[in-house]
Amino acid sequence: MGVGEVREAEGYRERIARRAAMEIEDGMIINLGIGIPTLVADYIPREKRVFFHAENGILGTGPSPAKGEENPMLCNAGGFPVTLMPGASFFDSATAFAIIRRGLLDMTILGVLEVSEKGDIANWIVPGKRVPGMGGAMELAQKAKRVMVLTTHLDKNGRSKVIRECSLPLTARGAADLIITDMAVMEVRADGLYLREVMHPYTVADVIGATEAELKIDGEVTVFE
Amino acid sequence: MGVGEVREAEGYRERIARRAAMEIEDGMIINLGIGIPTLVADYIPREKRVFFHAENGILGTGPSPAKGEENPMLCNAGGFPVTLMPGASFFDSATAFAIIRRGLLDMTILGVLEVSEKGDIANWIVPGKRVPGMGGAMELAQKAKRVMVLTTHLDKNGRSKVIRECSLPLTARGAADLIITDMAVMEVRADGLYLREVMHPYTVADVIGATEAELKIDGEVTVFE
Amino acid sequence: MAHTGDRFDKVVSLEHALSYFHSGMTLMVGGFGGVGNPPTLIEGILEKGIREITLISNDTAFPHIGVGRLVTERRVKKVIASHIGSNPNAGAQMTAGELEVEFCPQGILAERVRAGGVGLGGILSDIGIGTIAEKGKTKVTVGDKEYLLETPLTAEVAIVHAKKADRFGNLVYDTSARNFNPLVAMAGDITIVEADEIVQIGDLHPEEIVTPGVFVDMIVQSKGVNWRWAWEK
Amino acid sequence: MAHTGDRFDKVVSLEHALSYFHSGMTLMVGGFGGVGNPPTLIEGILEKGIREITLISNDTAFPHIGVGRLVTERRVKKVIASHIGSNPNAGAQMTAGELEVEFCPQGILAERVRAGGVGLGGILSDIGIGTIAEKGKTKVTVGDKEYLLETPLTAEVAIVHAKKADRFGNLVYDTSARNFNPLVAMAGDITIVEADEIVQIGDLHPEEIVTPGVFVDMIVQSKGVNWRWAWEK
Repeated sequence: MGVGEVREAEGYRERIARRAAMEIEDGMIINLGIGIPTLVADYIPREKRVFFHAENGILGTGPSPAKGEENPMLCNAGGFPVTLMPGASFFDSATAFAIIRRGLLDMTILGVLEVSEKGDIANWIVPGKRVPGMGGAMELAQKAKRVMVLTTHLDKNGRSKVIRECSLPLTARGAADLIITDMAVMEVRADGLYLREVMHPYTVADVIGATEAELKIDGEVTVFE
Repeated sequence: MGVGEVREAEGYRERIARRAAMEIEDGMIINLGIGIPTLVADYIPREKRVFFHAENGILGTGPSPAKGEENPMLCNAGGFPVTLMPGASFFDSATAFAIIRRGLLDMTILGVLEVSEKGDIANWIVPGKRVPGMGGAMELAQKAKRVMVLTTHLDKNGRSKVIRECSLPLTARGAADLIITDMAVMEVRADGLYLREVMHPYTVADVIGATEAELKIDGEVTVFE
Repeated sequence: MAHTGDRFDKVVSLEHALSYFHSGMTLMVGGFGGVGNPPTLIEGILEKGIREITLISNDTAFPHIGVGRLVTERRVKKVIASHIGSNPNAGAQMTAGELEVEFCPQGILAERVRAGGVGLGGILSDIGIGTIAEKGKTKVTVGDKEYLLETPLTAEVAIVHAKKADRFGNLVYDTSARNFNPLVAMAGDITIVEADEIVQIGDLHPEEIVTPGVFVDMIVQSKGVNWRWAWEK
Repeated sequence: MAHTGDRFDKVVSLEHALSYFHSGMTLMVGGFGGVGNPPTLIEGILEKGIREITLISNDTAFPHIGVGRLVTERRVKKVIASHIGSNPNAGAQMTAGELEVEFCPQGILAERVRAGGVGLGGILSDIGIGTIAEKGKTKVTVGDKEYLLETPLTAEVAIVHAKKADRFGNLVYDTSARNFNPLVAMAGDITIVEADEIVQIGDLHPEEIVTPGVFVDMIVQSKGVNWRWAWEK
């Protein structure tokens, strides 16, 4: 199946992942969260060599194994079997988070429940409803050199997830650097949230209309096909 | 050379070590300090299987290697080449001291500058004169299940090293359990220091006369040949 | 450390190992999403009817996998974990007030277990500063920066899953089943290892050993994983 | 972490590595009694004329061995160590007021280096309570017990000696030359490895790697130990 065909079949999750992959540079150490972030790995061009970090103690995870060739002990942090790249290493959970806290992750790619125009992230608790726990998200959001948030622009009830102030308990303050949704690409800067790109077929007006946060514009807003 | 001959040639250091070895039980995990404590290993009967712990990251050191067969990287904490026993393991210095602080050493055998009747130990600094540093002695003295002190009874100037109150800065308070010198074997109990054995040819009166600390006697004082 | 007889042969029967478990105990378990949870010991806990457990574990796995089974069968009264999302029974029991949950950021949980295991009195961290994770924690200022004081964790019994153990208790793990296991192995007042393979002393290379046997009190032979993984169809 | 070009080939010349060293720097060195001190990098520091070093190291080795040479040649203005007894030059310089020495119990020094390397704000310990080692340290009470607050250590440059490094920087050590090296490897703002053998990525088994390469910035080829050991006649 060629690239064109992939795009034909592409849903919004895949498009977000494809756009996110463009942010990845050769040589990066990256942690991928569960959900849309996991899909990013499929869109990284072969010439960009990256090491994926899994918080359960692997540096250098590779693609999923062929069916029947799984080692049930060799899984990513989401619990799914993985393979290894050359140069991979195993270590305990304390070292996995030493790498994070020491600031050695070039990028972490996370899903969220809410993200604010200041870069505040909420993704671990909906009081009284869902309380999955923070897992490693606090460390990842607080300590990675670059935090990329991938999310649908709206929640199931049609409300903006990109907002002025988070209403849910925070995972980390001022953590997000770039937000990629099914409608737009937005950059968190010191003076506010900037709209950089809109996802085809949405217009700038569509995105501004769907966003509770204040969106600033500085220069051209391009369209991502 | 038979055992009798060894004893013929035996100096006070060897006799202290030989007496100390009698305290060692099968299965123990033991750390040996530099000096007389190092000699103890030579006197442990073969049927008593022990694991020696070295604070530079070895559990299970064995005897010295034959000349010419040393691995300069494989040394004990004193810097001398060692061999390994079956079941030995390597680890970093943090884990070496985790074992100590977690209380997993059954015994540590230390030299001292002074030891008090309360079990206070001073062995790392003579202010203004010698300041070698504490190395691992604070952790060892404070955390081993049993602390055995091996020392000459008197210092070079003929003054007692077993005293009421240490005059030198302490390594650890109330740490010593058993003190073995060239003159006596003494036990630190909650209510004071007890003379248990005298080393041949010394008498109880000799030992009491040479000891600044108060020596209590409870039952028979035996003679160690 | 429990004295279980011969230091040079710590292999015991499952029954003997289970004699150290009791209802109301604190139990620490190595593993992450079920991977590295010791299946045979968990089965034994269920069969022996141990209840009212205070569980320290990275997560509550899945409903029918690993440590998740203890939650599903209501053997746990409190859990200290970083994540319970993959086991809906944990969330439901928590919401119903039947399960007390103390959340801890994952890397801090790892360091708290390690701190207990290596005999530290606590650690200082800035993780969770400015969030509700601060709640109830002492703040300590070092230089001009504020940190949260995180307390060490130990447990009456710690259970781990190793790939291989020699009879002294030296351990190696299986790929990413290492995770919390080497930390948990240090943090038990009694540490019990379930090993897929038990070998003689001297069979493991000194450089390959991850957990020195001095931390281990007992070893039981694993009967292998007795659940289907979530990814298996 | 310094960006030194290709993350997948961190091997550099000794000259390039030395360009990150300067007089007045903080330098952390792995090793214990000289064992595990990186000989080629130490030789390079001497040849380059680096002075006024603040040295963090378990000990000052021996006068003509390893890191001891930096002290003997008066390149060190301050040392944080657990022991200087095997290097009489260190003691003499200290007594003469030419060398500042901060003593730290060995296991606490290891934990302080680790705390710096793993990004903690400090650790609490009861080691040295009731001794002069308390001096100048903040006390923190946890529960009903008092602990000393021990601060993390990092350095501008950390140097370690490995047995093997792959070009990503994954490391294995040689027997007891491991000692402080894996801790020091984490604690450098720049970490430079001297390796006896440099291998290709993929040549080290994932289970045997002690230090993941992500902590390493540069690798230089060792020229081997250039001193006689104290035990050699």
